Amino acid sequence: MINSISILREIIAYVFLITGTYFLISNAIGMIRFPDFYLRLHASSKCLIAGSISVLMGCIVLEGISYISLKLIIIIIFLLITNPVAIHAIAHFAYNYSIKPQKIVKNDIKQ
Amino acid sequence: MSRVHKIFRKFYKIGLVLFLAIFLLFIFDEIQNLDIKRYLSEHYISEGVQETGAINLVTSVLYDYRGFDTLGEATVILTAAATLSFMTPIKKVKMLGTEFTIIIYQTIIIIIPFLVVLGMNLIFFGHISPGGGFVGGVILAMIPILVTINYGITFSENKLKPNHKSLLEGIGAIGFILLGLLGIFAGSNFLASGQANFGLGNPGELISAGLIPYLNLMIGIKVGAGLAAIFNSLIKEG
Amino acid sequence: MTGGKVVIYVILNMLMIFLLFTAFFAVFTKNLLNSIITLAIFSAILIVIFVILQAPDAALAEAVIGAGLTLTFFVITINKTKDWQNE
Amino acid sequence: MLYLILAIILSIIITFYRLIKGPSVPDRLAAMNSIGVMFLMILVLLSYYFERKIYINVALVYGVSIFMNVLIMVKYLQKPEKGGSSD
Repeated sequence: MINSISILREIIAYVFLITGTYFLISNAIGMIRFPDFYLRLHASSKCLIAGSISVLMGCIVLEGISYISLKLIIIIIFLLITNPVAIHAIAHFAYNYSIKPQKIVKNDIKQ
Repeated sequence: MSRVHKIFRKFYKIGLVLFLAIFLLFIFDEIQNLDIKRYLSEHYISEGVQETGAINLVTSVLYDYRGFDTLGEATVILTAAATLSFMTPIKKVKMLGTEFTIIIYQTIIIIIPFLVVLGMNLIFFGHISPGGGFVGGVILAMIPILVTINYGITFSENKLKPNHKSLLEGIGAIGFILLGLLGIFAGSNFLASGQANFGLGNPGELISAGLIPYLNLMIGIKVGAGLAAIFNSLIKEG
Repeated sequence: MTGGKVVIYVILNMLMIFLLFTAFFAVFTKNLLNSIITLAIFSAILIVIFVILQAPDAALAEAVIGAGLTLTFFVITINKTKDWQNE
Repeated sequence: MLYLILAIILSIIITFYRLIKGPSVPDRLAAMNSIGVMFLMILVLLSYYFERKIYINVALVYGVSIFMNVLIMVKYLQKPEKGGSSD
């Protein structure tokens, strides 16, 4: 009974870890293949957050309830707060750097 | 002649780099194969925990066995901060940079308590887990840097006055030396915490290891205030 | 050597070669900004190498000094130079 | 666990191509941000491989360092003639 529960926990953890690694590799491929700067930033933001949080969730499932998983939860919250803000700052910087998208549908930032 | 000269110069650089690489390879290979016994490091590894009471051996070497070297490092930062504070001009110089949006302003307010807790954790658990006074002090010094690049130098100097930073740095430096003098009063050497019978406690608890946690706290205060003062005067200097 | 040892040996050597590439790019590029941005990755690789060699104290010091404060001072200094302001 | 680290290092090397080739500075900044977060994942996975859970402190500190790096580079690497603000 206990053995089957531990095997189930390892299976769930490795599913999370492999999903996270897949997202990180897709981030890398997106950074190379997309033609425009803002498209690359789009790949970089979404896949990065999904991959990192999935890897950390896998580690939490592997660990169980302890102080180490509390530290991992703190890392998750920190990444959830700061990483979108960093991507937003880079996008604003690029707009001021006079890099325009290929097709502008609607321009929200007018200087 | 000129072509030969150019080719010679190109090969001269490559040959110099290759010669240096082979020379260093021989030297390091010689060092690795020396057949000497390392008495000192074996003593630190085998008896460091009983003698100093700190689980982290790097901390026990830094603050107990080689405490005098740490005092020298602290003096270097004190000298740098004092020199840069003298060089600060009165008038401000315009620096070029983008303006941040309100999203980043609000994020910094959320981040600052996290930074305080992380830095204090690294300082107070310096003798149990990796970390120590230096790393925790730099984490604490990141708070004035983030406030300065977001809200401007005037707001930052209004909140944390430069005189207070200098006072904190002085408290850290003087406190380190006074804690070192406690060793002499207890009948041992300068900066001795393990040999002077201060009560080592159980290794692994928060209050243990004699004087090492207090020395960590002093180094943390000093490095944090000193680096904040250096950044402040660097960004105002023209 | 068992299986795990070989793989971690391969990872360590890959990181060392990667470190050499970043150092060459940081030295020989023309633009100063590219040099600074590459220096951040240089120190990130050094942190992973220190953790593989089981030295977490050196890794913490490198993470704080090399990847945090030194780059800050470099960026401010480059912003203050004459070349950058007259360009 | 180690093969996952190898896969992440492969993705880092692919992203490093964008950092070398990238036509402008914001491209390189985005590449730097993603490489930093990937190295943070490697640090967490390495602490599980060595079974020394205390190495997670390095990941905590390095996460703070990445964020401060990106903010400072975004603030002070602006081209001068595009009308920056003072301080």
